[in-house]
Amino acid sequence: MLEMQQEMRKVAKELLESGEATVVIGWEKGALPYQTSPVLIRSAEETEKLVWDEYCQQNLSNYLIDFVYSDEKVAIFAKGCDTRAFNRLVQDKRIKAEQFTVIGVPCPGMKDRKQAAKGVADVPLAKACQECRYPNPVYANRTLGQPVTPRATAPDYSDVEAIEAMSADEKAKFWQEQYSKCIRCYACRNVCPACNCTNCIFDQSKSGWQSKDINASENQFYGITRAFHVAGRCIECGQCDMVCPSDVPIMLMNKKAKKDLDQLFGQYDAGLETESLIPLGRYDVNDPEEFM
Amino acid sequence: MERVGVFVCHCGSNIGSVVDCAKVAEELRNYPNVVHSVDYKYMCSEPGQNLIKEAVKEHNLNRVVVCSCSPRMHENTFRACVAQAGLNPYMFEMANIREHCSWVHAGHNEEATAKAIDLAKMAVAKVCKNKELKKGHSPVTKRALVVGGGIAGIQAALDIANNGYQVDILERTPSIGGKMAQIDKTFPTIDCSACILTPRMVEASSHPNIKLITFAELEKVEGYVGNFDVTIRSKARSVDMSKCTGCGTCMTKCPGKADDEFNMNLQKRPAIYTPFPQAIPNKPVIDRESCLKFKSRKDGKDVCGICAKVCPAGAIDYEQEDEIFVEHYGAIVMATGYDQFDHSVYGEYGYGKYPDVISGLHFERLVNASGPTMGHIVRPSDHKEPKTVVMVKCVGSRDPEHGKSYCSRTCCMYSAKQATLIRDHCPDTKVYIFYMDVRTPGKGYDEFYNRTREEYGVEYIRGRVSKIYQDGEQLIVKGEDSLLGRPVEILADMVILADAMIPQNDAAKMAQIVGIGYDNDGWFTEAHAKLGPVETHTAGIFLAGACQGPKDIPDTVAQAGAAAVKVCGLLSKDQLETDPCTSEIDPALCAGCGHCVGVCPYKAISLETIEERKAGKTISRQVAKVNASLCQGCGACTVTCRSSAANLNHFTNAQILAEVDALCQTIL
Amino acid sequence: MSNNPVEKTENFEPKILVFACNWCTYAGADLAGVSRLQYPPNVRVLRVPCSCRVNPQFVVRAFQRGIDGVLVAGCHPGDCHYTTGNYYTRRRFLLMTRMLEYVGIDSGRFQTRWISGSEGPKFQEVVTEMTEIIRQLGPNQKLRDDVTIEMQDFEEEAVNE
Amino acid sequence: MEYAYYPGCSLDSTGIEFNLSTKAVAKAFGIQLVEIPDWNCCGASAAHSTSHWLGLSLPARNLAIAEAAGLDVAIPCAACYARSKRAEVEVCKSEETRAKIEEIIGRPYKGESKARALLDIFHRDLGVYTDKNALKKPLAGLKVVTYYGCLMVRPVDTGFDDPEDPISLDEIMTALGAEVVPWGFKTECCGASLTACRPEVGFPMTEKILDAAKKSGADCIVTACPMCMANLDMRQDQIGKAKNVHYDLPVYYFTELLGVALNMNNKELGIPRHFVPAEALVNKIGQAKTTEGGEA
Repeated sequence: MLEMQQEMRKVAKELLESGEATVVIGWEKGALPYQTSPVLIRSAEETEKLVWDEYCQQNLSNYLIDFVYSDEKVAIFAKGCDTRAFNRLVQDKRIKAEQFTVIGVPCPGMKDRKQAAKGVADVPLAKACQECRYPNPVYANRTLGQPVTPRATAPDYSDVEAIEAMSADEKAKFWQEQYSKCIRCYACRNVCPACNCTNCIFDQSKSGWQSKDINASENQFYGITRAFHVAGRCIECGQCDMVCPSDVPIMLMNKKAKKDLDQLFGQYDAGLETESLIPLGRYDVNDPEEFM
Repeated sequence: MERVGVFVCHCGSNIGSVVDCAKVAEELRNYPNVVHSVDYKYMCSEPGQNLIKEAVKEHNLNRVVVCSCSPRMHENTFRACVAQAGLNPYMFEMANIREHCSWVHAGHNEEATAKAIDLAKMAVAKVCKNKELKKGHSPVTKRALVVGGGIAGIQAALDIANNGYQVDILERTPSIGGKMAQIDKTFPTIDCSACILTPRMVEASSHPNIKLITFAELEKVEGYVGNFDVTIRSKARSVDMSKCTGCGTCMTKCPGKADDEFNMNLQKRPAIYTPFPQAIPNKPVIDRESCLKFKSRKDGKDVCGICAKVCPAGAIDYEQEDEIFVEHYGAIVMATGYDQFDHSVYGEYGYGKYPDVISGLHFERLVNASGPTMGHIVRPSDHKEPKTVVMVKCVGSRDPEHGKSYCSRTCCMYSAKQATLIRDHCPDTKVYIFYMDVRTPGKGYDEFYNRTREEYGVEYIRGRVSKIYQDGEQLIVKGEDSLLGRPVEILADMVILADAMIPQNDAAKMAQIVGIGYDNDGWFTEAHAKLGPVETHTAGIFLAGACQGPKDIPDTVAQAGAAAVKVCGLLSKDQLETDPCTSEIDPALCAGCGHCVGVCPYKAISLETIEERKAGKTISRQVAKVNASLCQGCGACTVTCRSSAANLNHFTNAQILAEVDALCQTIL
Repeated sequence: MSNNPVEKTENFEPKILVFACNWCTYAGADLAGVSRLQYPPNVRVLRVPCSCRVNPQFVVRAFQRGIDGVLVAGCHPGDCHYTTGNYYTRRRFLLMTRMLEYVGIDSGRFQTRWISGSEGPKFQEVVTEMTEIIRQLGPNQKLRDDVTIEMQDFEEEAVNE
Repeated sequence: MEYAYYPGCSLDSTGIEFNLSTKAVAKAFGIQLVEIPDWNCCGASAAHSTSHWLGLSLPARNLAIAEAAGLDVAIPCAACYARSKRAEVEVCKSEETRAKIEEIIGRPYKGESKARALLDIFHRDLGVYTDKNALKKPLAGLKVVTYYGCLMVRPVDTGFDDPEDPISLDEIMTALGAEVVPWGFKTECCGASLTACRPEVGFPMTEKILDAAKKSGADCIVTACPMCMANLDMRQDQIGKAKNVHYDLPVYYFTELLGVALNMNNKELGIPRHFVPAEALVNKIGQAKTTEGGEA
């Protein structure tokens, strides 16, 4: 990883010195060993701040939205999931691909910083990284290093299936318990590359969709709605799980939607390209028929 | 401040005998925002309507709810009434307490009354969120497009043109004429098809109001009723139409050979060709697939060029390219016709591998005096006159297993016609017809069928053919005579299969381009099976002829005339009224993701650039915008829109949520 | 409140919300009326132009507010007045039905059906059957904003109003 | 490859050559055929026309025994195949049918053991036509018409090949080096038992097939059905004599010709047992044209 880190610093330096970029988005070390945070580098000297370690899980692509109306020339380091997020934003017309320089970084998988924070000795990879099928950039202007072998070849739905196997009452209890913990801080939404609306309905106080009440019912309305909104659009980066302060298993909802959509309408991995229509934005006259 | 008036109708005893209308009125009187609530015997009667008008004045109502029958019945009645009372007609809602309540819950008076109260409360909750809406207007382009230049298209165009409107005929082949030009004789009168068609073709080509666009494809249809923008691809003819005199020298000298589609591939035609001698326009095109010059160009060579050398007018232009242009129309008539079912799916008929097992359309060309055999009925395999001919009906029709479930309507008659033609041409030839039923509803049709049997001595056998196989030079046709209940075996020289009529193979794609519906078989869907047979669900687009379903020539011509009348009715207006219950997108909420653009069936949503102030700068960004004239108000976009920027007038999120909440409030 | 105001009772009569498209199912329900086809008075029809207007969020909202069952009904695929609306409905609710069951809504409480304008008897049949299913299931407890499902180790943390 | 083997009644009697040749070539191809212990009649012809449930239960019992052993069933006879497949299809189609049949036969049958026509097994599972090297004596110069009969590929839900123009036997024969002559009688009915009980109906049916085969110019007829064999082979002389025609059309089971191509002994395959002398034709194979055929 150190080798890659050197390479990244070198590339960033070149970009800034040549004027090809005026700002480079990457990761820097935080206060604690398991903390690595996004950083904007604007000068060659600062490139020494750039790090590439096992905690670079943050998805950087969302930061590009802030540069859409800027004159700055932005270069961004991007793992597999960052590039899928990048495509997500392009497909949703939130950014234009040609405006940014994407430097792809094959990703060996990032560790679970929540586990690390708990002081676990042998910190495992984050769940999303364990299940990652696209660790290599799917879009990039240039890619550093050598491609890595995907850690999974097929989605792992064992956790979803465990829930599915429960009785209706058990499911209801499980989710009520989970969503009772939710404090509706909206961190999951803010970090999500698929939640990129300029005006989220949960910020529209007069929309009538939802009250400000925080209870299991309202929180679940939020949870189900969000899962539905990102259904077929989720790029499976797992950031939502990672930022949730209440440990609500958010990906468990998103994965359920993906499992069903794939099963019903054919496999579709979001963010691999930007041309196709999302599963819920198209139809096939021969879709499964259960409603006769 | 919402001031709602509620009016509960007894509908005589229709509602009143089950629902306690007085109780409904009373309950509603105490419901929020309701300032006036009464029940009355007949709300739709004149005194009933006056009751509403007076109450609006007296109680200063700004919203009205009528609890009575289905809005599909009387919504317009009460909207007009409310408008007369001085309110916007959309400040009105109906609760259906008859069809959905009293009529279906007879004897359950208590429950029905409770349900009526719920329905009334939902209507009140909704009406409080109603907004004043106004109908819009859009202009009309006084010109029509007819897609397809067969008899349906020609007839529709002539009728429109004769009413004084401009009309273009778009035809994909080099000539107008369609399937009717391929047919030899027409039933039941046995008059020559070409003799009655060609005068119409000439009339269409010389009519001052008609423009022919042949050898061209429909690429794209945008816009809406009264204002269609149609993108047309005029395919490269490789012949300059303005120079060509139609002398035909090129065709006689051309060394290229291709299957002659017009003659069902029974012979070859040159690569530069007109489909048939009476073609209109009578100017050839080069079929680049079989032209030696164009073929050699693919190999980097450039040979032949004979047509250019012999053309006295210098009209040959090898460098011509497809031309794409956009035309504007107020209405479109789809007259794209049909295709013939391919009987090669039938193993029992030999999977299409026996040369002397032919289709009905093949036979038309065989028997036609200008066809490949000069009208001599001979077998394709050895050009001998057949002594025994077997005809099989319902090939692909009425057979959901291998073909289509529907009846193709024309086969009974054309088989009878072809049988009489065989008997006329070859009096010694025996003709057998296997049939399931004989269907001859039409003027003079059954009489014709009877003559076929009685005067022409054609033998009808009721039963299916189970097997056809080659036996030396002949064909053995095995079947069952289900009337006599015994197997039949006929040694035949030729078999004619009455193949079903099926939609053009690209009908579904065509329907999607113009934005109309099509059924499971691929026929275009009319707006209403009985009361809207030439309209489609898309305003301004009409149907003529077999593209809507199997049809014979008289029905096709009648339908073409009907479609033309609808077009003229539309073009005669200067402005069209538009329904205000359309979608609207709030640009402040819209993120411009464009997912709604894809789901709109009317292409009513487009992305447009707006300017905004953001962080002290003027920025431009894209947002979705609905063209209210195009939008038909389905609401697909509202659910696709995650940020609720898209909303449907009169069925807004707030209105529906209010109804849901009002209903649920009464739980517990 | 952490107690359940809703208990299964002997005489429980469910309340069922039907989202009906204007062109097919609403007309089918009208036809049921005109034909005097009797069905349980438990259903309330809410008219929408097309089944594709029904936002799944409306369904969740209804369950939140205590509805016992929701039916979304529209034209048969291929018959949509707006040509394609119900194809989107089908996709959305194929997914949503599964999602709702995933969060514990009993199977059968939420249904989507195609009922054409000529299918008055089918409307009768569908709502009768659905009413029966939900009678058996009892009052809806899931997702409700006024009910907390009793949980063993969770009484303390239940946050409800 | 291991299958349960259901010979049925004819393979011990009129169709003994089919049995002999099947066992011989199966062994040569490494196919293990385990005869179903205590097998019973498949019920063909009679059972299903008297009782629907008897018609399904008789073959279901055989399948059930095979299922217990975890094997699919190889069935040479077309009639046995058709009845057994029908039982399997009906059991798979309806839970109710399955329950009732299980009750009747007194043992479980889930429809997991599949009824397979021997012809289908040789065509699909074995893929003989891909392994040209296995052929010691290709059938070069032999002109055959393939005759499937009416039951093997019909009706559509029990058939394994095109019901109007089946090709499995054609492909096997082509692979063996024979020339398959096209004709229209692949799936015509031979008259079956009508040749015995109503000869005035049955004989003309067999006669037509023989006439057509003769007219086609083929040297012989290849079949996969013992009933068809009986009619075409056993009745040939009688039919010919009645109209003073000497057909001289040997009829072979496809397994016999497979054996010939593997250069097996005629006797081992049962070829000398035919009514229409069948040895001479196969003995001619390979004599003049071995080299040519070998290269093909």
